Amino acid sequence: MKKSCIAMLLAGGQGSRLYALTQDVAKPSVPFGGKYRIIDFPLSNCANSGIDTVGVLTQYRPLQLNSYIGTGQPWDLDVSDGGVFILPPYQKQDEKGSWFTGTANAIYQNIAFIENYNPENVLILSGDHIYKMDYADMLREHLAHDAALTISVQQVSMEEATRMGMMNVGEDGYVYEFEEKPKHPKSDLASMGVYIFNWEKLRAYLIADENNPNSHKDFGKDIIPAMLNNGEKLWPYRFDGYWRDVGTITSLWDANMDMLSTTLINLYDPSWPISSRSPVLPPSYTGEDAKVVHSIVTEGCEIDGHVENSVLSASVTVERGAKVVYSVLMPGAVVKAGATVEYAIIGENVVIEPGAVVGSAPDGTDGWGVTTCGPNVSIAAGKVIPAGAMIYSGEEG
Amino acid sequence: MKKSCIAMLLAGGQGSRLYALTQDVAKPSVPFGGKYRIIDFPLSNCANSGIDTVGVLTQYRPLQLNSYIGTGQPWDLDVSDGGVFILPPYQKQDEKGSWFTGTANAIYQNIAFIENYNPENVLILSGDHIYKMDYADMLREHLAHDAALTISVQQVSMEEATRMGMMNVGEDGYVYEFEEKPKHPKSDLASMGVYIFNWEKLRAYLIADENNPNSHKDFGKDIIPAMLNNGEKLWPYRFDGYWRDVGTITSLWDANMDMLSTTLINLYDPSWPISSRSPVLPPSYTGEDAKVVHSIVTEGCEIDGHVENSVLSASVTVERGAKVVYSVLMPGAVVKAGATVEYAIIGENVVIEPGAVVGSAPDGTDGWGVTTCGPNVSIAAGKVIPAGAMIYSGEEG
Amino acid sequence: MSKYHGIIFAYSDAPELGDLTRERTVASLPFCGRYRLIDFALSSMKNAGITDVGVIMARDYQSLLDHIGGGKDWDMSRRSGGLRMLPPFGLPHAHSGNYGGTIEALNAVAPYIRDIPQDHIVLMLGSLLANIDLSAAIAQHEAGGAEITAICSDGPTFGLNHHYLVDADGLVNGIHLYRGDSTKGLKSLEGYIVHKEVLLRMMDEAAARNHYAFHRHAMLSFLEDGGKMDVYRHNGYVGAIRNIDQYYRASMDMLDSEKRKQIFPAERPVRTKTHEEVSSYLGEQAVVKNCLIADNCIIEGEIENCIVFSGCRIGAGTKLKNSIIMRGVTVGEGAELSYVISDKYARFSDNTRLNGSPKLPMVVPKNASI
Amino acid sequence: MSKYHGIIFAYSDAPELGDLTRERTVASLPFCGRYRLIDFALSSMKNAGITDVGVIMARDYQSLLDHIGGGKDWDMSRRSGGLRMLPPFGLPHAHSGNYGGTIEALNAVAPYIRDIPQDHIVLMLGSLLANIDLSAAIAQHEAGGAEITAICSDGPTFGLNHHYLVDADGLVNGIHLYRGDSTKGLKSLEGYIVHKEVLLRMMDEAAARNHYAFHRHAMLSFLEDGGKMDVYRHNGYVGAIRNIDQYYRASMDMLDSEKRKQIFPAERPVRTKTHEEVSSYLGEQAVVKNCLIADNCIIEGEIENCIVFSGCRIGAGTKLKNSIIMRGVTVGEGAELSYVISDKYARFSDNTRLNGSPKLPMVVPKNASI
Repeated sequence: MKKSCIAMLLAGGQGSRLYALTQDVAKPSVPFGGKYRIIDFPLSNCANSGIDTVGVLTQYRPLQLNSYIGTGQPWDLDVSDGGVFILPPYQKQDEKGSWFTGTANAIYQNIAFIENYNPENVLILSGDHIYKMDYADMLREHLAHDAALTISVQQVSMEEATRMGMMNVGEDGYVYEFEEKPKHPKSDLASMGVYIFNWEKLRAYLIADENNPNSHKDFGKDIIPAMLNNGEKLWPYRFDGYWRDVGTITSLWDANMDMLSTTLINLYDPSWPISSRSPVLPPSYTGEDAKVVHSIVTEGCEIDGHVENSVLSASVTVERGAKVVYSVLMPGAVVKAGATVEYAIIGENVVIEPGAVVGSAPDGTDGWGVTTCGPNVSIAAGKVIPAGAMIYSGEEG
Repeated sequence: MKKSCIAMLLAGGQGSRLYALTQDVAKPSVPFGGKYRIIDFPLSNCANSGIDTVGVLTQYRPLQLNSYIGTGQPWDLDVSDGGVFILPPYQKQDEKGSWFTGTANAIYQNIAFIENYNPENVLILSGDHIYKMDYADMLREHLAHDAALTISVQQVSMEEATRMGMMNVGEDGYVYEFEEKPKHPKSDLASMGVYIFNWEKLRAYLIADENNPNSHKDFGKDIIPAMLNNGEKLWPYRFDGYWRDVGTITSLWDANMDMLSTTLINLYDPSWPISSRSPVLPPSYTGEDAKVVHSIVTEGCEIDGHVENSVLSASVTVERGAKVVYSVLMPGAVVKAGATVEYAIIGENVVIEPGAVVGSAPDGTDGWGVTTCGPNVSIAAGKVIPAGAMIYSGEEG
Repeated sequence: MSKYHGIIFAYSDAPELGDLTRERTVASLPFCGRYRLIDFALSSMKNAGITDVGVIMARDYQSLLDHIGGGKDWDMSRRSGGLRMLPPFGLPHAHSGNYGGTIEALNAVAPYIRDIPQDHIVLMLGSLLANIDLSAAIAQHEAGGAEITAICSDGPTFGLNHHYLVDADGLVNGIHLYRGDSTKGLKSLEGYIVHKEVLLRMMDEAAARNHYAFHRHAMLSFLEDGGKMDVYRHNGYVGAIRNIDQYYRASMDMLDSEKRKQIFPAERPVRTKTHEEVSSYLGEQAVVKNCLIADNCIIEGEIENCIVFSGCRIGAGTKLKNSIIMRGVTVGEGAELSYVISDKYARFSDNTRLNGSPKLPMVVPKNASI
Repeated sequence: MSKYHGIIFAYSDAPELGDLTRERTVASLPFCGRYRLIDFALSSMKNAGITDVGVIMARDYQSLLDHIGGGKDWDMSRRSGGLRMLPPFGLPHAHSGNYGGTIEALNAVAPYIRDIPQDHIVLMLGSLLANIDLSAAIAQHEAGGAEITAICSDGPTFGLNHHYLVDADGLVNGIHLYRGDSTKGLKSLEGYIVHKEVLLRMMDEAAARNHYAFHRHAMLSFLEDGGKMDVYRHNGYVGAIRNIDQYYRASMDMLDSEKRKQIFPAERPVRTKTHEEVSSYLGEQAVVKNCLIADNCIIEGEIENCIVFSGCRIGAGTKLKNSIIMRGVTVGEGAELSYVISDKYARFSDNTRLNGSPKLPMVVPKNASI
């Protein structure tokens, strides 16, 4: 069976810049936007784009990801001639197993998986971006421009450009140069880390790269420069929709806040549903004394307190007199009577006891930041957790 | 949620004594008995025994096993509060990942998975045994005798006993000693490698064993002797049904031949179905000139030749004038016109061209053995492959 | 495999539910933001490990077929056993219309019942609103040794008609039917645990006498013949919904935290068909008090004492009180609705005013445009 | 998501199939060892990527519900879209009995059709025995720009009644109905690719005129009004089964390797419900010539020119010729059967002798004991 395009999703990273939130789970499993986990976005994009075969490359705590993805049924990816496959590192005959040493090496180690489907093109995705993109449209451009590689790009400001991988485009519209964090950007087109490769070409570059002892086995550092050196056709696919990397605490908090605005990203559009696996829970209950404004609430919540500008995942409890402002509460978090949560990310099943205060509003000082509680943490009654603190489980205050 | 018993299936081994048959797949994925793969037996036993949570520990080529098992739907193990989980080695936070170093270490590395289900007991299984066993009955004995560990045992001859792990049982019926391959067996009860442990105790022994630098991290060599030393109660569960280890070419061939006898093992008993995942194919077609006796045939076969005392998996073709005797043909194997296959195991999608001769009947010489063709091998027209030969793919004659 | 097989009766008509059941059976009536009534019986069975279940239907069951599908959401989509939807079959003449009673319904699927591999059968109403701990009921049934265990409630219930009188040993020694004295005995929830052979005998006997009612005929005979019947007492909220008043009352009861916890206890989750996955958004001006709100709603207005199903849009300046708003309903801006039960996908334009009363909530039919 | 939505007609009665369809529709007739006729239409759709499919049923569809379940075996158990089983609904009066014709059947589920999100609909018979390459048919439909593409065969077929006459451009310029001249034109397989709006217009018009037949009424009008209809020519084996002779003939045709390959081509697999998993065993004395044998059989006797479904047991010394033996049938020892069609789970005792004839095979009903 020959497929036009299959997807490989790089979910391997520990996501170390999310600290306490990825103590026990891989980054793509981190809850997001009330109902989701981060990986729901690329998986739903695949399903909505008609890509029915997705390999998920992971070597960091795959169990939760594995049981979350299951057969891919929530995304309608449970098809018998495709599907979602978790691809951990493994041992081959008479070899020791080897861990993935870079993004390109992770794909290299799974060439056999890809060859099963004999695809014409391979879509490479990251597991830590929030966006809605029609990969089928990108594939059409890729084919129309006979590209060896098509990279999705976004326009950014010159200031942002100095912190990103930039695509320099020639008069013919093709990319002639790729610059990582240029001091003096020549272009305003930043790579979004979404690639469509012609598979036959990619395979050849992967094999060559694997045999290069000086390579980092990385797409950005090795594969793309090698292709440009060889004069391959690289096409930039311009995307102007909402797109955020959520690899840091601040960017994760920011992107959650963005979900409160349907003009930034409309999650309610039935033509491009973002799906997820979630437990069946009764509707959220909002009590007589509750005040809930400009916020996302999810089934299973019980709210009697004051919630503003916040994202509440499933089964969050906010008791009477408690206050939750500009915060992200992950599933099962409990804010007890009279406690206050401001500018914070509260992990799964965290309990904030009565009267505790977690985080505070920006005060203009340099040290200010979003406060984070890792999963299952318990914050004692009356305790004050300052702005910017990071509470790991096992280290409760 | 507390479970009375969950199962952990050790599927990790490369199965190196199956040589060409496990070049590309793990041993539990090897086809067996026409319709099955080896792992169907322990998985079906679990389902039939009411054990709905199974962890499958694997680090050798897990992809095919992973997609074969899927959600566990063929075994009705796709339940929302349990299921089948592939458990590869993985990286924990700030650690390098580590491969399983022994059977006990494999379970040790997955303590967190087991704790998820908070089980009272854990059933440890191997992925390379053919048998039908009611683990629920074994669990009842385990509980009735308040055992820390119950080991299923079979009566064997004294000659066999010198090659197996033997359980020496005292007057009270409990095991007081475990001897690996004793020269002078004191008992005729051999361990079948099926264990039910009290989880609380097992966990303590696993942790202690992991910290013991001299341990092999093995159940037979380390955990069981340590428990006996400490005076834990070990109960032998006597099983007198059909049971075969299929870790070698000869034992795999023997066990396949056993499937031709419903008095040895009755696969047609609807009260204890062995389930599998298999493609939907039309019924087998047996032509005008075919002769098929004392053989197993499977859907998708097309038989025009002579088949005797053989096991034919799905989609096997035996052309006119071809002869297949005392052989095991795995899915998709093709035996072309006038070819002969005797006392052989023919891997998946092997093609035996017209007039070739593979294997021969026992001739009383020491060098005689079952002939094996690994998957996808092609045997040229007229070629003769002698008894006992092992043909790897890529090395075709 | 469980030793028990489930049968759920989902054939009930309820003319008093009017438009709400014009194209659906009572068992598929939407309830509490995201459920259908039959979810409670299906979930009770699943939570007791019973996954071989037959659902007896008679007509208007399109929505039931759509809702239940292959039974996947209740872990009942299985290779061996699992869920079976049972339209009328095996009757000598094609059967249009509805069953006269439970025994007639059972006899209509007699070949199915005879083929049940398990020895014990659990019967439940598809329209019962209760979260019954069937594991506990089965444990009691097995310990007590009765031929039948009747699931009863000794607390307040509504919509149920039969009572069992119990002797000093706790065994049933009498039945008070519909027209009987309703203050005596234990209210029957019309759920039974029964040995398959006993049930088949009751079915055969009733068929021979041309009887069709379970309680009035079969149960009375069983007791008169000296049959041994135990009762299992269910604690917690119970309702059986047969008219609009009961539907409204039961819905509003779910706003009471104590009653809600009895229907949705954490240890026995209620499963249902999963729909789209997106949280609800409560806007800048939203005021939401004493409400249950399912996912995928956008609420800009003021709502109080309401149950809002998934996929609803409530515009700014709209006031919604004491109402039940089913899936996919859109209410424009500046509207005022109170005591309204709006069926699925109804649309209310800006500034609509609709006021029902607590005794007579206004029912707005499916797809209506107001 | 495919741009096409499937509708399968599974309401057909076929009184001439006698006992074989007493409790099942033609679409759920067992065929070729392990299939049901509807598997061919469902698989054709799945193989063309069409997974949103409605199955129109009228009565006796218990076996169809059991067979199809949630549609999982055809990848049609999906969170959005997927398979829907459509019993009669939305008619002003409850509808007992059967549909008078295809248009009446479509109008009975008109609300469903109106809600179809796709612009294009593929209609197929649930009783058609053919493995149609719908991807190719759709490609031709899209390239040609006709409003309707009719799926036709120019090879031999049986059980089909309508012919299309085609002009020099390959477009339809006439229809020969049932009683028309059957030697002219292309045989209609009664499968159509049609724009949703065109179909709705045909349905509305037929309803307004109280018409119920698709070909006799709606298609004739469409052509008379100058509608543009293309034909897609299907190559390969085709049958539509409406009586026992056709059923027997089609079954025996599957013993022909060439015809079998046309029905079961490797590139378009036919899916069906999966049952138990165990190979068949052919015993020491077994003689099996020119037979199709499904899994889970134990065959000790001699069989020739037979089709044996899964789960059958054929005893030693028994001779079975020219027969069709459905699922779970047991034949004892020393029996002789020829030209028999045995329905599911029939039991033949030792030494039974039964001989039908090629023109009149003996039908043994389900569960019979002989």
